[in-house]
Amino acid sequence: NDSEQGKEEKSADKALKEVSVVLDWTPNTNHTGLYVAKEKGYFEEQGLDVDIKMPGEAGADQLVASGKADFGVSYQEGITEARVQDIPIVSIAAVIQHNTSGFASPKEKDITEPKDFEGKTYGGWGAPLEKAVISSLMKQDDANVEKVDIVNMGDTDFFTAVERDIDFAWIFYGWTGVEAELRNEEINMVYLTDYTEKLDYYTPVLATNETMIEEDPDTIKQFLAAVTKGYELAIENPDEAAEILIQAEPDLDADLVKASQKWLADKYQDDAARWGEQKLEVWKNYSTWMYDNDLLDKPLDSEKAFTNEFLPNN
Amino acid sequence: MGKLDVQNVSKSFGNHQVLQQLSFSVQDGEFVSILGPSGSGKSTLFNIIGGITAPDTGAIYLNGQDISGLCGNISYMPQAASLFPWRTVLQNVLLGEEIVHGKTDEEEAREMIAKAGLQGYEQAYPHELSGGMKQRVSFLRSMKSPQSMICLDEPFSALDEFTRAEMQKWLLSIWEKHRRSILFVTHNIEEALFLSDRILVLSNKPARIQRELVIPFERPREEELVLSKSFLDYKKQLYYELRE
Amino acid sequence: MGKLDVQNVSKSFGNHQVLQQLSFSVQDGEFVSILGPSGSGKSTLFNIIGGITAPDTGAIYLNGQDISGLCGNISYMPQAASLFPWRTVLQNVLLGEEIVHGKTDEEEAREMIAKAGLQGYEQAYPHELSGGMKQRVSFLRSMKSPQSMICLDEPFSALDEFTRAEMQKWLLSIWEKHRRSILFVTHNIEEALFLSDRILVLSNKPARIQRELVIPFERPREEELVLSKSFLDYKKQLYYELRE
Amino acid sequence: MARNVLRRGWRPALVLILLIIIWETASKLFEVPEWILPPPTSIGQETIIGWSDYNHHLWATIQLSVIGFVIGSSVGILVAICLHLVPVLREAIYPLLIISQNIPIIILAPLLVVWFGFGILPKLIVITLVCFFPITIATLDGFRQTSRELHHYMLMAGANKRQIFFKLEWPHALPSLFSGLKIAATYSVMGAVISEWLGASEGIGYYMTLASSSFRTDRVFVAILFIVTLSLLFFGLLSFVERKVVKASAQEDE
Amino acid sequence: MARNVLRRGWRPALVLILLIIIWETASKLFEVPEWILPPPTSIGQETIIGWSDYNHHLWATIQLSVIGFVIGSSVGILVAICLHLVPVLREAIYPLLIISQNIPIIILAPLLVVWFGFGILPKLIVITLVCFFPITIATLDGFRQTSRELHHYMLMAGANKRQIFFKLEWPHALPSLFSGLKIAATYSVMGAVISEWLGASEGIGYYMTLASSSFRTDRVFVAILFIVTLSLLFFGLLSFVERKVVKASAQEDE
Ligand SMILES: Nc1ncnc2c1ncn2[C@@H]1O[C@H](COP(=O)(O)OP(=O)(O)OP(=O)(O)O)[C@@H](O)[C@H]1O
Ligand SMILES: Nc1ncnc2c1ncn2[C@@H]1O[C@H](COP(=O)(O)OP(=O)(O)OP(=O)(O)O)[C@@H](O)[C@H]1O
Ligand SMILES: [Mg+2]
Ligand SMILES: [Mg+2]
Repeated sequence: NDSEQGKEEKSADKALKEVSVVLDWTPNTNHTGLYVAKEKGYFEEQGLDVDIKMPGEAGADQLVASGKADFGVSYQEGITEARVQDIPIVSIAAVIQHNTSGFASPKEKDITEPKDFEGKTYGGWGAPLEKAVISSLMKQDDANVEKVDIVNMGDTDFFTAVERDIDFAWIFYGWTGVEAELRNEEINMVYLTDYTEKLDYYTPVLATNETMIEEDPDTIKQFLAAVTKGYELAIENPDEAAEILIQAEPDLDADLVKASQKWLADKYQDDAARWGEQKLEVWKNYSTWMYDNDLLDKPLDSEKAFTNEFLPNN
Repeated sequence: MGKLDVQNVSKSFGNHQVLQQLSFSVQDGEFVSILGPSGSGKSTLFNIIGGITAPDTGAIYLNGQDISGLCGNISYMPQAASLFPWRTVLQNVLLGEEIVHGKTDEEEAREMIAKAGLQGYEQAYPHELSGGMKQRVSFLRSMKSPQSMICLDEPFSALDEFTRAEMQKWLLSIWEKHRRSILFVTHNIEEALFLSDRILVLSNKPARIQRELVIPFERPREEELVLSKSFLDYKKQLYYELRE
Repeated sequence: MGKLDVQNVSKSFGNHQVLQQLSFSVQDGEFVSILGPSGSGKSTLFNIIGGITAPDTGAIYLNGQDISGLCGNISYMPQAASLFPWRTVLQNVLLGEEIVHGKTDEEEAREMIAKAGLQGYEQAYPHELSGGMKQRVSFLRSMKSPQSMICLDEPFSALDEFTRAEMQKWLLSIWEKHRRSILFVTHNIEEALFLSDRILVLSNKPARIQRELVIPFERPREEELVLSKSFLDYKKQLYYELRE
Repeated sequence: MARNVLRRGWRPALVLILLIIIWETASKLFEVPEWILPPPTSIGQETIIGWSDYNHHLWATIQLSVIGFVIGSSVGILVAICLHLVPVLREAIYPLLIISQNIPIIILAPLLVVWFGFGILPKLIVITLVCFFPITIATLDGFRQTSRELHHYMLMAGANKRQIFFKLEWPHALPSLFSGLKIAATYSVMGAVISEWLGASEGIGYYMTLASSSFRTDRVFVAILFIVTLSLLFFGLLSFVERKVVKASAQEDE
Repeated sequence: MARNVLRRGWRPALVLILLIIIWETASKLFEVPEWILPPPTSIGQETIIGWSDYNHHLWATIQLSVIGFVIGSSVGILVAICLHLVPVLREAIYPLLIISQNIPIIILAPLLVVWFGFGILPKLIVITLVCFFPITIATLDGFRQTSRELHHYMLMAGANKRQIFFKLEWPHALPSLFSGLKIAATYSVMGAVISEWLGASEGIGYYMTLASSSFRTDRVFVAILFIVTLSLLFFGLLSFVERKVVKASAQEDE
């Protein structure tokens, strides 16, 4: 009731521009900057009234591309595949500079490097991409991907899967890994970035559609200005940021959010000059790798896939 | 007005011929009974007159109009009671009128129910009735339907002699008052004699009109008629006719 | 062996008493008819004897054993034909025997079907039969059931006089051969007289045994009996008894 | 009424309580980790503690599923009636009904959102799609199986299609209709939960996905508890209405 | 038979063709982007081109859904029979049936995986759960609505429960049973597709999620095309069997 009244007031005092953002799935610490910008009034300062939505089964990319949502949270591989299929979405900021995903396994399985994958069972969601990634890592160790038993585990989560049949799975450390810490379950991680540069892609990213870029660049600028402030606060003050996210989404597990926020704080910007910046090299590397591994029908025009143009210059 | 003409009606089921070139007519206000062996095709004939079974050949005329295949022109009492289980006795009695007129005369229906010995059962459902009571409800339903031509298929077969006699008298009194035409199927020779102006005797397999008998007794007919000599003579005549 | 004792049976539906302290018995091999007005409680009595309706008071004994509430001890022909629509005539006839014995005698059933004038309809389904044909099938079913006590609820009401007479004769011949006990409900006084050893007349509302009449005609009975003086006397007697 | 519920309700209640006790002891005995299958006591605790957090989700879902069910069953009945009364339509459209049940939500969702936005409309469409089908099929079968004798009587009496429908086919099909309604009621709550995956900001479905993604299995089960309770409630309510409405044939049954 | 199909089939076929034409022209006219709703021609093309790629997925799903449907309907019929014959059981277990329809796959999946691994068993359980319910409800209602008169006759004749069941209730419930089977058949293919989310390495569901995640909307629609076709096939097959099995009452219907 409170927030409704607030909304009414806001729209009453000045005509704020209504803008929508769809998340990739459920809210988590990848999205903290958005929530901070919203709750702290950064969007309002920029003249925006932002509505954050969960896409559910609808999938963020299609919604952004079709203009049903102005902005969305996506992944580099998603945008790459989408653009190859002529879906007009463009990445406008990298939320986290380096790929924090990797292959996790319970400590007792003793999987510490790609070589150890041999003879083990991998649980994934059945995409050809996975086999290519595992293969790439294992090649570095002169191991053979054919010796890995790849099983599709569907919607099953990591902890459930490794209870039975599965030895290792692909996770984001910032969420699932942190949950493992909280549970005192010891896990081994094999990070993608430790083995090959090519797989250090951006995940997640913020995206918009080409029409928006053509017709309303100002809004994008305003949006990114606010979001940047949001993520900067998350970087400087993870506790406060976590609190804001928990306030906004009380159904999330508070402990997990706090711990995850702490772990992510210095991963958002990391070694980049400013938060959100993307490098052409990263886009080229990854799409070339994908193309080489038969994961794309045709090469990607990397330059068009992303832009730094709307990031605030600081 | 209700003058029925049945002309050259034939009907077969598969290669089993049931009716063969049947022709007869019922004059306006006439009471005609049909006698015939079980399975000879009386109910089938009614279905054809009622319009739900198509004859193979021939046609049905009501007041000169061809009504073959047209429903709703006769008031009909089926051989099986066919009451609606979710309707009370009163609602069942009103059904026929409801269908034709939309509106109903509940008062009259209550009176009729009482006359048929069913007072107190107005709100009962069919499954609470005995076999004969169901049959009377079905009979009331057809009497309450407003069509000028009434077809009754063994209306009193499940009644004891006294209830039957009462229903017969009552039927006659209604008929004499309103002069609707009646086509009446029965297996009871006395009943046919007592009620009818004319009796048609059907032969078996395939059914043809084997005999037509005009009954000259004057009306109103009293119960004592049944004991009269000429009544017994007619009865014997019909009996032998049927035996053939 | 089938000796039935009905002792002090009462039954009410709601506060409407149907049977009041009814007591009678049927000796082994006896043929007893029940006459009574429509709605007096004859079918209800059968349901109580058959065990599917519990009497409020009283009990039923078969050969000295209390069978109140126990089913399966009598062979039963319901007032409505109650044929199984997914069974052919032959399968319907065999049903009663099937239930009691598990195995069936198809040959005999076919013969019986032929005797009942239904030859050629062995493989027909009930909806292809006329009303009287259905009734005959139901009758055959009860005759084919092996119990020693048979309860028939108006078995010939839908038949024409000749088919009826034939079925009566046939029933008697079967009965004389196998000497099963028969309890027979009818509305036809002549039929009751022609067939029975004894006739029970029920009064109406609530039903009590108003009169018990032993019929002394010797067996086997010939058709001519119907025209005899003493037959007519009995008939008159019953007629006035029922009228009361 | 209350006594009636007590009299009929104790057996299922007993079975449920028994199941819960088995579940509780089993999870204690085999030390099933809480995040796989929390014991009923934890779920109960979370149900009580979290009430203020989630009760608005509950209301949202109740609202959504009730509206959805009402619309869904109206559509279901209407479709059944149309298909029944117009045989040509029936033959032509029957396959479409089946097709409608086989379009995965994964493909329907983006289309619905793209066409109708994030409002309540696409959600109602999803629930309707879930609910109408069993009702339509069951009701159609009910219409088809009317007694031959009564149908003949109606025809003979000159009843037109409308009269045959209202006086014969409709009352006759009521039990089948309720059979369909009960199946649909059971599905409607899950339908609402699924429809909340089409981008919602409240509702049990929303609550559940959040709980699941932050590994709060106990909350997921709280959500299930409510889904199940709601369904049982709907089902019970419909059975009650059925007993009132189908009075005549119920009497016949006793 | 073939003539029969032709005679009854042309109308729905016409409607389908009409719909496809409207869809094609609409997508040309409004320039709907292919990745939102590909025109039928693209889908047709992909169906032909991709056949060798996906046909093994097709067989996998057919197999899964047929086995699942057979198991599911057997379970459904069995449950209905048990609940019908043992009234105590019926009262006690009915609510559990409803509960079984309200456990979201999202929570069931991990449990099934933990208990049964990633084999075919958990998938069959999911399909069974989807299929058995409408069958059980419909069949139970069929059992309950036997004719009072025939039931009385059976009792009078001394039929025991088994005889009453096999000679009266079962044949009487057949039309209702088929009504349930047809609903279940419609669901079974989707059930199989959903069950493939529980980890599969082939099947239409698997093919579809992959296609969807790589934005190959045309392939998603190819998958839907097969799901729909399969369902229609199952439904048609069951209607055919129904007409053969429920012969007597069909005759009564004509
Ligand atoms: N739908 C049908 N299919 C096949 N045969 C039928 C059908 N309806 C009636 N018959 C046959 O037509 C004949 C006449 O039947 P109908 O019911 O007209 O006899 P009925 O004269 O009314 O006999 P009853 O006095 O016994 O009622 C019977 O031999 C019956 O088997
Ligand atoms: N289930 C029931 N509920 C209420 N009343 C009933 C029920 N069954 C029968 N009755 C009543 O009991 C009385 C006797 O019915 P029953 O069927 O025994 O008569 P009957 O002697 O067989 O008559 P008929 O000769 O007309 O068949 C009737 O008044 C009827 O209304
Ligand atoms: Mg007849
Ligand atoms: Mg009776």
